[in-house]
Amino acid sequence: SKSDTGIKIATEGAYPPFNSKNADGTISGFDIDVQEALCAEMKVKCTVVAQDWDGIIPGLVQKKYDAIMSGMSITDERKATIAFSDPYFDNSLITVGKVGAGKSLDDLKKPGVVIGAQRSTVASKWIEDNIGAKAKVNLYDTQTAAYDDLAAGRVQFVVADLATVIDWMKGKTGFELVGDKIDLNDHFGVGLRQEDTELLGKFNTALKTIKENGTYQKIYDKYFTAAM
Amino acid sequence: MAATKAKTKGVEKSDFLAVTDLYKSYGPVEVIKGVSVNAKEHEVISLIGASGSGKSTFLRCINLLEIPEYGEISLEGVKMPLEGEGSKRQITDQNKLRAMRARLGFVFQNFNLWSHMTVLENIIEGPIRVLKLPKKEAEARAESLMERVGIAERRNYYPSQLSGGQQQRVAIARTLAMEPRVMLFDEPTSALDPELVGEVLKVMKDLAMEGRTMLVVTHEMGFAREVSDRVIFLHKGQIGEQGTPSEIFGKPQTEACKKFLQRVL
Amino acid sequence: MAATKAKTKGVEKSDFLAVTDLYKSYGPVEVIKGVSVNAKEHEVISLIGASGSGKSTFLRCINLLEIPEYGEISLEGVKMPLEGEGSKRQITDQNKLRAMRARLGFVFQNFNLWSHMTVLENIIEGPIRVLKLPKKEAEARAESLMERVGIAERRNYYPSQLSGGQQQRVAIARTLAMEPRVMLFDEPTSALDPELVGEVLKVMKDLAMEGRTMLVVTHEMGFAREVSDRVIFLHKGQIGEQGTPSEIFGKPQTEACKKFLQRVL
Amino acid sequence: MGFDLSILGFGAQGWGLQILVGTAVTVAVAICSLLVGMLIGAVLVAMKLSRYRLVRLPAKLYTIFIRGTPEFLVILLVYFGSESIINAILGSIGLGRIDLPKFPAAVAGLSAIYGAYVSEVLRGAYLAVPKGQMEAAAATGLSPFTSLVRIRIPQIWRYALPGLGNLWLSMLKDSSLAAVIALDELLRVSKLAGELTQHPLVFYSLAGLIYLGITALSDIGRRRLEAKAQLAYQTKAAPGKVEIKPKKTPKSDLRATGASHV
Amino acid sequence: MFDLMSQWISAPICGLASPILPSVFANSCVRYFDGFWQTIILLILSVSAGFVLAMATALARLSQRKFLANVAAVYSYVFRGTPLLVQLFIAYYGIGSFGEEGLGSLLWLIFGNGWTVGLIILSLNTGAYSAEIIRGAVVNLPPGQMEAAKASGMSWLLAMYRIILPQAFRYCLPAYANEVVLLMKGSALVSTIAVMDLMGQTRTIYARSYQLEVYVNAAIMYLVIAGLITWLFRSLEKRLKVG
Ligand SMILES: Nc1ncnc2c1ncn2[C@@H]1O[C@H](COP(=O)(O)OP(=O)(O)OP(=O)(O)O)[C@@H](O)[C@H]1O
Ligand SMILES: Nc1ncnc2c1ncn2[C@@H]1O[C@H](COP(=O)(O)OP(=O)(O)OP(=O)(O)O)[C@@H](O)[C@H]1O
Ligand SMILES: [Mg+2]
Ligand SMILES: [Mg+2]
Repeated sequence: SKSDTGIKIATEGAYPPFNSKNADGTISGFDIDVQEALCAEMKVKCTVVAQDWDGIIPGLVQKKYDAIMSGMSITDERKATIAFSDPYFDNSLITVGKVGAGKSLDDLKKPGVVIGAQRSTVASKWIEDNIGAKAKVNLYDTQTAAYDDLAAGRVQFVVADLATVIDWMKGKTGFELVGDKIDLNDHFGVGLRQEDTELLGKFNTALKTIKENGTYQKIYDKYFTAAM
Repeated sequence: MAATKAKTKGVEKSDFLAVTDLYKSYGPVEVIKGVSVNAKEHEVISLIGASGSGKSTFLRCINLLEIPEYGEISLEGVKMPLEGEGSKRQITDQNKLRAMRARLGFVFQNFNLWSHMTVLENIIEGPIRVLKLPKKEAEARAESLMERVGIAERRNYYPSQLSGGQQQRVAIARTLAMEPRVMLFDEPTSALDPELVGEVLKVMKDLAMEGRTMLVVTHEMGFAREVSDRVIFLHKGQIGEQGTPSEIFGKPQTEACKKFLQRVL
Repeated sequence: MAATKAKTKGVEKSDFLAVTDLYKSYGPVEVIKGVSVNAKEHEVISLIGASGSGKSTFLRCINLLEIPEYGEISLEGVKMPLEGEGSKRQITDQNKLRAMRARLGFVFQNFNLWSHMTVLENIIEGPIRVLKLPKKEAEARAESLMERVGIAERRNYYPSQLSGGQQQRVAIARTLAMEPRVMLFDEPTSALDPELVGEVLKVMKDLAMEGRTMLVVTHEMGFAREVSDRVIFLHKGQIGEQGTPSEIFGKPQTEACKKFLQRVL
Repeated sequence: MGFDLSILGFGAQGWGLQILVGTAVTVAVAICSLLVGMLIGAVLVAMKLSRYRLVRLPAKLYTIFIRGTPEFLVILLVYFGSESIINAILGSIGLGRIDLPKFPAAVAGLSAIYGAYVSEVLRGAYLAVPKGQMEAAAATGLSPFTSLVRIRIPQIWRYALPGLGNLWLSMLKDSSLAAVIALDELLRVSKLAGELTQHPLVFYSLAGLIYLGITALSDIGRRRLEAKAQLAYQTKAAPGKVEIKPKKTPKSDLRATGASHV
Repeated sequence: MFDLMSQWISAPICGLASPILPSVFANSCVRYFDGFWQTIILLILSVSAGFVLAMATALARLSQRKFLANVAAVYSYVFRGTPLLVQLFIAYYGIGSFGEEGLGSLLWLIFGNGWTVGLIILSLNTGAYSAEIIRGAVVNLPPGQMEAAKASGMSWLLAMYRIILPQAFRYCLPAYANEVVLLMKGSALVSTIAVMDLMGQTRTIYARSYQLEVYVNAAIMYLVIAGLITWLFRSLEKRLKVG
């Protein structure tokens, strides 16, 4: 029945290159392009709504919108509340720091180090689980704010999704990647309400189609292949 | 006045306003202890007495601004709607109470003009809202009353823009606009500067002359002597003495009254 | 008093406190219009006059609580630090002003005790903060003063816990604690209930007897007559008449003064 | 740090239009919250003035709660909580779910806060109306309801206006909290613009100036209104000739009687 | 140092209390308490600094020196006329974006982390509001108090310090108590500049469980602080009451 009225898809709009707001008020990015391809495939009218990260899952549950496409990792914690489509992006974490701040992930545990991350992301959880109480962690409402503080020098490292780090480092000097990719077997999926199984099926079918017909690859290349 | 006379037919003159054996206390303090006053139609009664003797309280009980614990009040033979006794006493019929209050004009010491309304609006408010007069008619009535108390050219002023004497005259006009059967005055001049007292007393004298039934609490002994048919001296919540002005002012009987008069005259 | 006498050596007696040709207006209204008063040491001068004649203003000009537009004030030959004329007049030297104020004790009509301090604290505040006395010494001085004005057993009370008469006595003690050369009193008893006036007057009389130089604005004609060496009658911002008490109260020369005395005596 | 002025313009790269729209949203949120807040406040004050303890108590507790809880937290609570509650109620009586968009959510949060403060202002004003005014009404025979409508309420306005004016000023500032629930009001637009153009200071300062401007304008408006409400109470002047002179109110009351300064 | 202290206090409290606490609270007890202490410390420091600032500003506003008075008036107007959130953002993300190179290492001590920025802005904010409260009280004192001080030879500043301000402070204590509660509530906003105060911790806890109860618990803790402040000021008022 959703297909008649169209569906609303939430995104944060502060997470380049996946989604970010433009001066004209629109939102663009990888998530948006994939979403457009999916909706075209499903033949439904989709509207993008901006939603802050903190409230993005509660908003879905409360039916403020019908899906989330916002660079959201598929995690067990989240699966307790919502359902996910098949992955549409394979993610890994990476640490970025000021040149000379550190060589390996062990340097994150040095006393006096402050690490930045976005509140309630896979990255923030990873820091908590792996660096533990040894480090001081600054949590931000948006990923951009975390990068801004890295640039300003309030934090020495930021742990974030690889793709956003690459995007952010474009054209910047003075920052380098620290240590290896942190592969958490992490994948982005479309977040959906658990009861909306019909919609879930549609998303999965559409996803399969655009991966097979090359549409997905085109979008992927546009955002990532050149950069990485 | 013919119409009003007709209305009161069948009511004994002495029963026009009858207050019988009134008691009122605040907490443990008995303020009124059994006061009865019967006012005849057209009678002007002055209530005098020391400060704290209960004059205001008595007057406020008459139109139930305060509820007396015991005693009855009736106007033209109709009883004020009270029920029960002592602290349990209650008003039974709000509509009836309002109708009766409308016929018991009350003029306050502090005027209590409605400060957000002009003179004219103050005067027409009651007639329109309570007597349900059409606005036109209420205004015509107000005009003639304002003329009469001498505040016509101030019709569009707000109370704060008037002198105390003018305010009190407006308050009298406001009360008169309800065409009350009895007028109750509670020290209508005591909040006024001395030079303004005269103008209000003049209006009250005129009212007395034209045969209004009036109950006046006053400190103006000159007024009480000149205008009243009867003077009642309240003493510690009871009637200390009463009589014609010449009786009371000429040869007071009780010690208390003598002392009081000595002090105020 | 030997020490103070030595200090004033070389100063003519008549120059002890000299106010010369003082003018003061509020906006367009001239309140003081050329008043000169020279007080000798140990002289007690009473300033009398109708309400609004400018007595308070004159007194307040002396220690520059108000800045007079014209005229000079000097104490023991030292001029108050003023510069310029008319509305441009300014205080030149704040430190000098403070030092001089400390020697011109001022007792206010409304006492103006500092309400967050006890009696004792009120009295020692000036000596400690202005005269830089050690606390011990200031307290000793305060003790003897409290004894003298009869409020010793109230030393730890707050002003709000004292009667008006007591408050004024504390105010006098507070001023005395600065060991001023001249005491200026502005109607020190007029804010008191009649039954409390006496106690303050008594203290003032004692001060006069012991040879304090005093300038007293007062409505207490009895005090003025009994205690002053000289009485000055201010009339519409000018000196209407002056002389010994017996001259002024016995045979006033001007119409204005006669009328004034008739009214107040 | 130089920057290209065009980011403040109205072109494709300029955030001018967004900022303007954000400002409009800010003002709209504040106005709607004030109106709804007045309604809530009216209900609360009616409860607080009730004869019955059981009616007074909830209103009192509510006010205590609002007074002691950060506005920020209340807005989040309302944002995340109200819909679940509303929908739980709707669900239990067999009705469908409703969808509470951000704008009404922000208004609901802010007016929930301001309702409590408004009720305090109104209560003070209600009690400030002199007793004699109502006695005169009773003595004239006006019914309690008529007295309330004709005598009490018109006068409450006069006493309440200064307090309400102050509340309005804090409300304007508090509307910035809607940014935390991602409503695109002035502050959030400035934040996004600042992050994306990498000139945060420019945009935050601009936002600050705009808030200051709105506050200053409202302050003037508030004084005008107050002067007008005082019209009937100026002494001894000819009617019609009464000047609308802003009464000198100390500047110190930019702050509300109790509302926040977020 | 502070972190250590909070761990020493909160860990045992939480350990002992967890069996009787509701589960959502018990699971995040340490986080809540860490935030709670942060908020309390932030509040104590900013109230102290803000009070000194307010006194100075009120004095400047009242002084005869036009320049001082104007500077104080502008400061007070700007901080009362803009939202606290904007002030925090300007300082943290705005000024902070210049980095250590742009601001110099001395300023960076302040702008280098959210906690100090929060402290400074909260102090400046409450300073501006409290200054107005104090000024209002001073203006309403009887003029005789100042005159008596002048007449005994005190300088303006000394009279202010010894006579006027102590009285004004007593006079405005209830309004000031109100202001401190407002500041306490305002302090929740420092969570937006990466400070882990009570609100910051709460939001982090919420981000994991999405249970509304998380916020309700925080509201209760804030209410407790508000009650504490009110109680403290009431007793202060009683102690200072004269006569
Ligand atoms: N609402 C009240 N609560 C308690 N006591 C009251 C109240 N109203 C009046 N009284 C007391 O009742 C007594 C009589 O008061 P009342 O006002 O009737 O006296 P009064 O004769 O009108 O005096 P006055 O000439 O001063 O107006 C006084 O002792 C007064 O203190
Ligand atoms: N601050 C002021 N501004 C304007 N006019 C003033 C001021 N102070 C005093 N006046 C006016 O100056 C005149 C003299 O006042 P002053 O107080 O000196 O009289 P006074 O002789 O002390 O009278 P009183 O016996 O009533 O105390 C009065 O007309 C008064 O209205
Ligand atoms: Mg009376
Ligand atoms: Mg005087």
